[in-house]
Order: sequence, then C-alpha cells, then structure tokens
Amino acid sequence: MLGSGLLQGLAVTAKNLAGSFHDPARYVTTEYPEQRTKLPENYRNFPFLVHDDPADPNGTLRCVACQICEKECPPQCIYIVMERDEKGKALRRPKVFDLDISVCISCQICVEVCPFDAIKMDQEYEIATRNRFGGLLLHREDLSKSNAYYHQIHPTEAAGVDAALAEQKAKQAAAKAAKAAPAPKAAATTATPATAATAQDSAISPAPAAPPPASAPDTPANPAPANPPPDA
Amino acid sequence: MRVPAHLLWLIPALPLLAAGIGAFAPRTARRTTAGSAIAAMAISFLLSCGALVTALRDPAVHAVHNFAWFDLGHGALRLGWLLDPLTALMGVMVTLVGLLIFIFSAGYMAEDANFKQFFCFLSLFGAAMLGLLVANSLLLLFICWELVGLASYLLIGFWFHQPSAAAAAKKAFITTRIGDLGLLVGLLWLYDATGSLLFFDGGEGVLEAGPLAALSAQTTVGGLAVSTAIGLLIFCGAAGKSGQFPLHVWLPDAMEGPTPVSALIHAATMVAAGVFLIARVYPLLAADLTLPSAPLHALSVVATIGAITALLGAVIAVGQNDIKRILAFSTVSQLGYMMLALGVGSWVTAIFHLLTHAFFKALLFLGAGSVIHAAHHEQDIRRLGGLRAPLRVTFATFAVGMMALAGVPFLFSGFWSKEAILHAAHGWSVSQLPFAAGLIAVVLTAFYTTRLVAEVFLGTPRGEGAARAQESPAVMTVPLVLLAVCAALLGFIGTPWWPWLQRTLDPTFATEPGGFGLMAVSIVLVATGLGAGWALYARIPRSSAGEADPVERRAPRLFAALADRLGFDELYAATVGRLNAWTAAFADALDRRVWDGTVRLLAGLGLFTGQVTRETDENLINGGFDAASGGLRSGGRAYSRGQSGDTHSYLRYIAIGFTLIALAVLLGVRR
Amino acid sequence: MSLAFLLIAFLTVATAAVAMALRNLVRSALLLGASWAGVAAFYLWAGAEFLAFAQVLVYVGAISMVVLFAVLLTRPSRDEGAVSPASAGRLLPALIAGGSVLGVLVGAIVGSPLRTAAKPPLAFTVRELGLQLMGPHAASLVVVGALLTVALLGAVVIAAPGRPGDREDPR
Amino acid sequence: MNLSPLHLCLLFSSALFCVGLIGALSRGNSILVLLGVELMLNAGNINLIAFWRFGPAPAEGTGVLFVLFAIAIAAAEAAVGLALVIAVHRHQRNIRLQEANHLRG
Amino acid sequence: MSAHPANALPLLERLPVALRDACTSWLPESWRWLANSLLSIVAIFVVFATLFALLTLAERKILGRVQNRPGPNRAPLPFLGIRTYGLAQPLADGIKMLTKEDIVPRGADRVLHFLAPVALLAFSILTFAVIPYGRALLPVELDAAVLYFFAAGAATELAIFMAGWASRNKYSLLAAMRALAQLISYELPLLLSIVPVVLVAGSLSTSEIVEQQGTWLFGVFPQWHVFTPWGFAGFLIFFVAALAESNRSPFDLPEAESELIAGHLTEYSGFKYALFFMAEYFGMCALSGMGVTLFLGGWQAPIPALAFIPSYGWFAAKLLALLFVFMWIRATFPRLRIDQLTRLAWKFLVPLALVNLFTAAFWVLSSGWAGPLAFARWLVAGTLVLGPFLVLGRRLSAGLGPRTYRYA
Repeated sequence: MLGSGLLQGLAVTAKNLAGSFHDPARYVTTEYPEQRTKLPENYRNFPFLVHDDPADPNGTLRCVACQICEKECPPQCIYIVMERDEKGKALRRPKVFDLDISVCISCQICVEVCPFDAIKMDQEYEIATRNRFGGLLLHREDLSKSNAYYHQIHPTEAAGVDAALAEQKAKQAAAKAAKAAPAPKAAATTATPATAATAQDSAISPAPAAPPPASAPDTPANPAPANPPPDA
Repeated sequence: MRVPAHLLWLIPALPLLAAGIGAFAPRTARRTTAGSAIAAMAISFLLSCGALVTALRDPAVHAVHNFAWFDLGHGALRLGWLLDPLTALMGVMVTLVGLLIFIFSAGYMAEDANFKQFFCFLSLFGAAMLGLLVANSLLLLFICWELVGLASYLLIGFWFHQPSAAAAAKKAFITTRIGDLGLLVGLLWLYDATGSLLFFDGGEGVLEAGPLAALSAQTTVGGLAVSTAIGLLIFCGAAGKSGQFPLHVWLPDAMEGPTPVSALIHAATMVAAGVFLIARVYPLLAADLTLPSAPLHALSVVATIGAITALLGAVIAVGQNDIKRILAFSTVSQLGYMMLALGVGSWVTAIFHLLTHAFFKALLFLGAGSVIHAAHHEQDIRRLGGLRAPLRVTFATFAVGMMALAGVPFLFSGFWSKEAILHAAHGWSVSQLPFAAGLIAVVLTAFYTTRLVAEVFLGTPRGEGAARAQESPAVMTVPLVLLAVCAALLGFIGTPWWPWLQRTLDPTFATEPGGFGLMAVSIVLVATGLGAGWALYARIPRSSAGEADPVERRAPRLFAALADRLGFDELYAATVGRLNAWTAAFADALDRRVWDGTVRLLAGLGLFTGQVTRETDENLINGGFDAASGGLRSGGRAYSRGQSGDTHSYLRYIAIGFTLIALAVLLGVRR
Repeated sequence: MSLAFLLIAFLTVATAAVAMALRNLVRSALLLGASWAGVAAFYLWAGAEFLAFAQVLVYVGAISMVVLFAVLLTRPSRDEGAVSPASAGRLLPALIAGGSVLGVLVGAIVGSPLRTAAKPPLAFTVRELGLQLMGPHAASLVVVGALLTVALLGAVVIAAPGRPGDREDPR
Repeated sequence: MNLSPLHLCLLFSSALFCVGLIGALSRGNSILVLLGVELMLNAGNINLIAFWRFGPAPAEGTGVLFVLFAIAIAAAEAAVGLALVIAVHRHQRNIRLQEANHLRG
Repeated sequence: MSAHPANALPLLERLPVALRDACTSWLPESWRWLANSLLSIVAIFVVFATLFALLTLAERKILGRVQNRPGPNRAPLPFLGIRTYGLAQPLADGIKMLTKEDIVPRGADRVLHFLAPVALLAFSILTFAVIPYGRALLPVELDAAVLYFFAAGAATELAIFMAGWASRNKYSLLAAMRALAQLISYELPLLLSIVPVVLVAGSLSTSEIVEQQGTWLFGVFPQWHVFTPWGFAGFLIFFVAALAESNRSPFDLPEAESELIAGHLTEYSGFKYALFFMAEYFGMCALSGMGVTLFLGGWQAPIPALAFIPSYGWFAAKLLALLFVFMWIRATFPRLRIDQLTRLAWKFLVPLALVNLFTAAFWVLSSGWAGPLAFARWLVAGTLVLGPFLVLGRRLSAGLGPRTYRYA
C-alpha cells in the first residue's frame, strides 16, 4: 500500500529522535574540544623523530642524518643537513631536519626505510596554523619527541621497536666483545663516504623553499660520542 | 440487534457491494475480493439473525415496507421488503450456508486463475438470492429470480473452456428459462387481474384475503379458477428452478460447475428458491381448495409432480457413477419431497425439509468437494474407494450428511423432516399414491446413499487419485464440521413433540396423533434400504474400477437405463431439439429464397431510378447553378479584400463605430 | 466619496497606463497585476469583499502567472531585440480613437443625471451570494463551469505542441 | 458640477477602459493587446459593481453575480488567448500581431 | 482583535484582549479602533517573528537529534559568554544576516530585486489576519475568510517570479518557473482539499468553521473534521499540498542546493535572504494555522474536561505539533524529482481531492442516518476514501518497487 514505506521511515527517524535523548548507543556525537574520542592505536598522520632522553632532546635523537628517508620520500618533503664539527667531520646527527607537512602525503615510507627506528608516525592532528608557509614547515625541534611519547601513542609498536633495539644492542655488544680492536677503525672508515656525500649534498641544494631557521639554536659542540656504538 | 423491515435491503446490498468490488478490482486482488465477499456475507448473516429476532417477536405479523418504484399510468409500480418468519429463517439459512461455502471456496478454488471472478459471481449470486428472499413484490422477486439464474449460468459455466461446462450452463439457463416464461406470464396475468404485485399491502396485497377471493371467484378456460391458472403458471417457474419432473434435466448437468457452486446453488439455495416461491405464494395456490367444483386443484398438480420427481430422482440416482451426479439426483428427489409436502397442503413441513436439506446437502456436496479436491479431481466412484483412512474428517462429516439424507432415525435432521412430509402425505385426502411413491423413495434413498459411501470410502483405492489422497486444509474441513453439527441437530426444532418451527411459521399448525406407527414403518424401510446397500456394496467391496456393479450384474438392462437417466435427455433431443432444428432450417430457407429475392428485385429497381435521375440532374439542372455559383465566388473574392488581417484596424473600426453610434444616440437624446 | 476611492482609482489607472506604455513585457505584466489588485481594492471599497478576493485569486494569482509564462515562452530570440514600442503609425490613430471614446463616455456620464439611491445598509453576505448562485443562478453557474472546462481544454489543445507531421518552424 | 459617487466610479471605469483601449490599439505585441482587452473587461466589471452599489437594489446582488461570472469568463478568455499567442509564436516565431494576417482576403 | 464581546469569557481567556483594551483606553473613542488594530498587528508580528526565530533553532535541533547529534548548542549570550543550549543561535544568525554584504548582480532589475522579498513577506503576513488564534482572538472577522487566505497566499507566487526574473540569472529564472509550476500544481489540491470543509460547514468564515467543530461525541470524542473519513483524507491532502506550497522538504526543489543552485534565492544574500527565509517560515506557520483551523478543531479543546486551558493555548499546541510534523518529515524523506512532484499533484492528489468532494457531499446528504445506517454511512464514506487511495496509489507507485542494483 502506498504510504506504508513513508510511515516506516517516519518511525525510524522518530526512534532516532527519541533515542538521542536517552540511548547513548544512538547518540554517538562527542563535543569535540571538550570531549575527545580515543584515537585508534594505528592512527597516523605525519612523521616525527624519536629521541631517547627528554632531558637532552637534540642530543639523543636516534636519527643519524643518513638521508635515506629524504631520498625515498615520494613528494620530497624532507630536508636534512648533517651536523659537522669544526674539522668538517660528520657528527652523524642532523643539523637541519625539516619536514613540510603541507606536502607530506602520510605514506609512511620514511618510517619503513629508516634503519634506525628514528622516524615514526605521529598522531597529532591539531596542527592548524595561521601561517600557511612557515607554520606548516616543521623543524627538528618541532619534530623531536621522546620515546615515552612514542610509547604513549603506539604502545604495541613501540614495545616491539624497543625490544628489537635492545636485541641489536646486545648483539653488537657481543660482537664488540669478540673483536674489540677493529671496531673504531671500521666505524671511521665507514663514516668517510657518508660525510663526503653529505658535504656534497649541502653544497648542491640551496634549499630555497625552506629558509634556514633563524632562531635555530646552534647546536653546541657537544662532545657526543663519535662512535655509533656507545659504551655500554 | 433488531433489523426492522425498512432496513432489510441492507442484507442483499452488502453482497452486492462485494460483487461490485470484485467486478472492479484488478485481477490479482484475490484476497481483497474473497475477503470482501466473506465479510459481506458474515455481516449479512448477522443482520439476518437480527431480522430473525425481530420477526420472532411477533411471528404472525408480516412486517412490510413498500415504496413506489416509478409511476405507471394511473398508479405507481410499487416494490417492497417483507419481514416474516419465513423470510427471516430462509435468510439465516442462506447466509449461514453461504458463508460456510464461501469460506470453503477460498480453499477449494485457491489455485484457480479466475479466483477473483469466482468470488465476484458468488457474491452476485448471494445478493440476488437474498434479494429474492426479502422481496415483498412478485416483480422484485422475479428480477432477483432472473439474477439468480444469471449468476447460476455464470457459475456453472465458470470453467467455460471445457465444452461440457459451457453446454451445461447453456442447458441450465434455457431449461429454467422455459419455466420462467410461465412465471412471467403468471405475473403479468396476476397484475392484470389484481392491479398489484405486492404480497402484503395492508389488505390490498395479492396474498391477502380480499384479492384472493376475487381471483378464485373468476373462471377461465376449461372452468379453471383464475387463481388456479396463475398458480400453475407460477409453479412452472418453480418447477424449472427446482428441477421438477419435466424440467429436471438441467440439474445433474449443472454439476459441471465447481463443487462449491454445486453445494451453494444446486443443493442448498437456488433450487430451494422454487420451493420458497411456492411456499410464499401458497395462499394463492390454496385459494381454489374452497371451490369444490373446480376441475383441477393447483396443489394436486404440485403434489403429483413432486411425487413423480421424488421417485424418479431416487431411481436414477441408483444407477449413477459420478459422485456429484448421485448427489444431484438425490437433490432432485428431495426437492420432489418438498413439492410433495407443498402439494399436500403442509407447506411448513416443506420449509422444514428445505432447511434441513440445505444443511445436509451442502455438507454432502462440500464433502464431495473435499473428496474430489483430495483425490486430484477424480469424480468417478468406481475409481475412488478406501478414502476413510486418509480423509478422517471428511469421512466422518460425510457420513453424518449421508445418514441425514437417508433418514437414519432420531439423531439426524433428515429423519425428522422427511418423517413430517410422509406424515402429511399420509393424511392427504385426495390420493395415497404420492405417499406410496414417497415410501418407495425412502428405501431407494437409503440404498443409494449406502452405495455412495461404501464405494467412496470403504474398500481399497482403485484409482491413482484416490491412492494419493490427503486430507484437505482447515479452511475446508472447518466448514464441513460446522455443517455436520447443523445437519445433525437441526432436526430437533421440528419434532412431533416440540414442533417449534412449524408453530413459528404457521401458528395454526397442530400435530395430529397417531404418527408413530408410520414412523415405525419408515424406520423399517430405511433399515431395509441400508441393509440392501450394505449387503450389495459394503460386505464385499469392489476390488477394481472395471468391475461391474452388483446391480448391473443382476439386472444389466435396468442399470443401463438408469445410468442413462431413463433417456430423458435423448427424448428431449429427439422431440424438442428436432422440432427446433426443423424450424430453424425452414426459417433459413425462407430467408435465403423468398426474402432475399424480393430484396434483390427492389435493389434493381432503385438502381434504374438512380441512373435516370442522375442524367437529368447533370444535364438539365446543374448548368444554371454553376453559373450562379461562379458569380457568387467572384463577388466573395472582391468582398474579402476588406479582410485585411490587421487586427488593430478592426479594433479601430470598432472604436470609431462605437463613438459614432454613441454620438448619434447622445445627440438624439439631447435633441 | 472618500479619499480612499480617489487613491485607488488613481493608482489603478496610473499603473495600467504605465504598464501599457512600458517596453519591458515582464514589468508590464507585473504592473498590470498591481492594477488588477487596485480593482480588487475598489471591490473591497464598494463592499463586495468576496469579489475582491476572487479577483485577487483569479487575476493576481492565476492570470498574471499565465501571462508571465506566456511572456517567457514567447520571448523573441536574441537578435530581434526588445519589444518594439508603439510605432507612431499606430500610436496616433490609437490615441485619436481612444480619446474620442473617452470623450464620448465622459460626456455621456457627466451629462446624465444619475440618481444615487439612498444608501441602504449593505447586507449581501457570502451566504446570500452562495444561495443566489445555487438557487436562481444555478443554470448560469453550470454553464460557466462547462465553458471554463471547455476553454481550458481548448487552451491546452491549442498550446500543446503539434503532431510530428505538422508544419512547424517555417524558418 | 455636482458629481455623485456613481459618476466618479463611472469616470474611473471609463478612464481604465480607455487606457486598455489605447494600449490594445497601439501596441504590436499580442500579449499586450490581450492585456489591454483584460483591462477593458475589468473596467466593465467596475461599472457593474458601481451600479450595484449605488443602484436601487444592492440587496439583490445581481451585480456581484454578474461580475463573478465575468471574472470566470475572463479567466477562460485569458487562457485561450494566451494559448493562441503561444500557437502563433510557434507558427511564425514572433508574436507581432500585424504579422498574423495569413488569412487576409 | 475584536471578534467577540468578550466579557462573558473567563479572565484567562480574554486576557490578551483585556490587555490591549487597557493599553488603548486612554485614547479618544474614535481613535481606538486604529490603535487596537495596530496593536494587534504588532502583537502578531512579534509573536510570529519570535516563533520564526525559535523555529529555525528548533528545526536545526530536531534535525540534529534525528541524525544523532546535538544541533546548535554553543552560541553564547552576547557579552556574557553564557551558553544557553543554543538559544542565542537565532540572535547570532540574525546579526550575521544583517551584517552580510547585500549583493545585487550587475544587470539585475534593482527595483524588482528589492521588491520581491518585501512583497513575499508582506503577502505572507497578510494571511495571518484571518486565523482564529483563540475564542476571542480573531484579528479580522471576514465573511469570506478562507477565500481571503488563499487569495493572499496565491499572490506569493508573483513575488517568487519577481525574485527569479529580477536576478537576471538563467538558473534563477528557470528555478522560478519551476517553482511556479510547483506552486500552481499544488494550489489545486490545496484548494480542493478545503472545499469539503466549506461544503460541510456551509461557511467560508474561519470562526464559524471552528465553532462548528466544538462538539463532542459521547462527551469525550471531539468532532473535529479530521475525525471523519473525508476530513481525514482532506487533511492528508491539505498537509501534503501545504508541504509543497511552503517549499518544504520533500518538495523543496525551488531552493534546494542540489537542484538549480539555490533556485530563485541564488542571487540573494544578507537581509533580503533573511526576508525570504522568514517569509517561508511565515507561510509554513500560516498554512499550519489554517490546517489546524479547518481540520483539527482550531482552538477547541480535545475533551471538554480540558476546556479550562485557554483556547489560544490549545491553538498554539496544535500549531506547534503540526510544525513539528513538518520538521519531522523534513528529517525523514528524500527530495522528489520534478517529474515525480508534478505527477504526484496531478495524477494522485487532484483526483483524490475530487473524489473526496463527493465523499463529503455524500456525508452531508447522509447526515440524517442513524442506527445501523450510521455504520453504513461510515462504511460507504470509508470505502469512497480508501478505494481511490489504493487504486491511485498503486498506479502512482507502479514500477517504483525496490530495485536491485546488479553492478553497484
């Protein structure tokens, strides 16, 4: 009969209307700035850099400025300059690490390719800004977040990463114990081509899109351990 | 609830409405049509019950509501509604049986493609039948009578794609039409003689003392009283509709219709219309009883025809093999009983038998329908058999109906009503022959009912349909059970010890003593019939379909004659049919040879005249006209130059013309 | 004689005159709607309120609409430009004819001694109107109804696009 | 000059009538001609009402009934007239009245 | 508002009239009617303007709730910063509308562009004059009130055309034409659906129609027109047509964004747009008020025992209930296509309304039937209503059954 479908429809809306007042299962809206829903663990939007010690965020960055992510990034939104000491020796950490999230496509390839588990995906979504050029270009200081934060947003994944790092460290310790002597030399030799490449890159790329951060604090000549395997 | 006479029209109006809905509903509206038909019948049943309550408050009164239909010369043709116990009882019976059959039909016809039309026709039939009952005018009754005939035609021929059904419908229609012709002539004669067709009209009606005395006082050809002649003509109609002796041939053939139709029309209601009609106009037929010198009493004819029909139907039923035809001939026989009762002057017992018969015959037909439905449309009793186990409910109810029909004593209604008829026939002063015929028919009835039940339900299945039989659905069995209860118990409203029905219908009714000897005789006769049937058919059940009938084995020629229905159809075909064919051939020859030749001659003459006229016209007359029209054309061309096609200039001319005229008028006024 | 009447009369005639003079057909139609509303106001002033509402319903509500539809359906194609103004060749005779009619009418009206009946209180309600319509004037009502039906059917037949075989668009 | 209200009403209606007449006579556009005719019809209706209102028997309401019928007929006229205009437009691609003269003699 | 010599009524009933009279009692007698009329106009305008403001909020709230969200609930009171469950939202909307830039397209007909919303609002307000808001509250007592109502309502079409044409935007014009087609199509069933009421009541006066519905069957069952077969059918037809006449969902094609941009409103912004919006809501209120008056017993109480509540309270309750149904329907049904829209009007509503006219005529003729005949009267009238509904409904929805999308 004509009209029965209309009545059914009216019944559905009436149920929703009444249900929204007493049935939390129907009234699913949260009032955003005051209430927030918990994000799912696998939610991700833009990358960030992990550091290990909140007391020294720049010093304990896991990133070694190897530039793999920079090269792999499909939209090329990452710009890295390795830090060097006065003698031009590579310090294996980034002096500049810029990431333009207005360009980033959240593909997570940088995370996939990072051999040091240094770059991870963040969950921060309140990134609106009034400055659409500078405001969306994140620098090393903005990107650097602690391992504890990483644990907080992706607990499962972070635990796995920590376990893997610990295992690697244990393996390296064992290897070091086995042949302690050649290790520094090997490290020095491996570092040389990387340094050269970095110097070349910084010479070629003028970085026009990203003006060098004026307020970037000059990293003090921190006598960071030059050798990647720190003393245990 | 009370339903006064002026509201009686509602009872037929509701089924008519349902029929209208059915007629205009789309073909797929099966539930709507059936639902409205059943609902209308149910409401009509309630209204009929209300009418019965109203009527029983004062059984002797004929409450009428008359109104003018249209003016006719000096007077007006008036119609009306009549409410008395007869109408009310018949109404309750028709609506109740009708309702149960409607419900049954919903199951029986469920797979038919024309389900909707079926219920439309059924409703139409119900409306017509109920209109016939409540009519207080012979004319209105006749209208409904013809509508009933129409509905019957439509329903018998419902499966019109079968040639036999179409032929049966035609046969029923034409045969009853022969009787209806008599009814129509009687009706016109009655109107001519009395100037009224109302039954009761405050002393003016044709069934009331004054007009009746006037009618019976006049005589016509052969010394017959006018009332006798009119009564016999009306009886012609009743005989046609009720399948009485010379016109009974259509009724068995009408079984070509769907079984519920057979139950409703050809057992319970329509065929009862004839009996009802005679009961209704009984005072008219009985009017000549006061004339001792009359050469012929109308009621004597009725009784004779009734007795012949009762006997004839019972005899032929013995030799039939189709389950529905056996029941049809038993109907013929029972209707004969009713006519016999009417003829011997006891119309109340006729109505009593009519009521009981309606229920048990409807039960039997629906039971037969259930059997046929269950046995995959196998109707030949020789191929049925052994259905007692699969069809428990049907068997039990069918057995009740069969015992009521056979007149098994005491518990079954048929016994009481048949007993009353035999009693009345015994007391008829004119002749004892009808009584004798009735007694023989009792034996035969018991015999063939036993045969029917034994062949259908006992023994082993002898056909494929019977072997795969399954009980019918509840929509069919529940009406059966209800009807069975009625068929069993209804007899107790008219026993010799408590003749409630008879007293209600006829307050002067009195039971005569001494009927118990007769009752004993009748019980013995029934037992004889049952015993004979048992001995021949049940004791050794038939083993195969091809096996000869026990009666056939003993008297083959008699059985063949019976199976051939005593040759009535052939007789009619040889006499009436041949006469008709010969007349048609003669008319055809006359048309082709004589009239056609005349027409050709005239046409030739016309052609010749036309030729002459044309020559004259073209050469003599047209010349002048051509010249004149040429002049007209050139004048018109010159005049049409003024038709410039510029609407503005027309408008301007109008304005200027108006100004000039107005100026002229104004100046003229000033002057 | 009240100020209201003069105002109504002036506005009605003025809007009608402007409407007849405008080049823009749509504005003409809208202004004529206003003029018809003015006539309705006159009816209201004269005490025939039912008529006033009927006038609004029929003229402002229906006929204006039909006119606007007709205007939009028969708009000239772009190259033909706006509606041609009244050409001088037609305007002059029109003014002469109209002026003479007006002169005759005014002369006749002013010159005739029309007697105004002593005003009885107006008591012509809608109910009486209905009784009159359904009683003595029932036949006229039926005839008008039939006329309207036939006219509307005819209008549909005339305005409907012709059959495919018809000659159309002789360009 | 002593003018009764009836005189004024009649003058009003004749002014409206003549506006409609001049419009119908001077404009070439069929729709405007039709509208002019409608104006004239309205002027006639005003006359009817004026005579009803100030006439001898306002209680009889004949004028009102007349106007009612006239409005109905005007509606029919407008419908048929505009349908004709549309038909003319379909036929000759414009609605200039002076060009619709195919039936001239 | 001076319909009745209202001294016999209880105080609560004649409170508004008494207040008005008190306000104007200091004026000389000859000026009083003018002041009274002006006060009535102001009162109606204020009440319905407030109602408009609240309705916009209520509509958004209800739509929100149906879609399981709270609706506007943040706009704070000005300068106070207190959130009031969104009650200040209309205020904020109003300020926004007033301060928006008023853009008139180049080449538009500036006069008509301005006149269109004004005319629309004016005609909408005119319709409020003849609705009886209470036993003593009828602004203008007219003999032909119903006719007046629909005459004023019909004039709104002209305003819509003006808006569409004056914008000089082909979408606006097309949409205006389409809106006109819709409004004219639905005017017919709207008028035809009320003719039975006029037929049965024998009057075009709204107050009389309401008075006639003020009886109760067996003392409890109100004899409003909607509780008769023809009245029920008429009310449904009226309601559907009213939905279309007031451009409400599911018939909101003229101004729906997904149709021809925003229809005749495309080139309107700021305050003119607000006027259109207001006129639409006024139209909705007026039609609901008329529906309440004609079918739902006007200001009559549903049972006599509740008659102590003042009549305008009942009117308001019924009006709000009807408005709620408008919103409920908006929250439920998807929009019709233009061909479905016109087909619904011409092939379903108009024939149904015509048949309903016959039903009402039968009802009037059979008004003397009693006893079993009363039952028959209901049966026949019910059949007359239901039968055509089923037949026409089947034809309307033929071929519109649930579809199966094979490649979707």
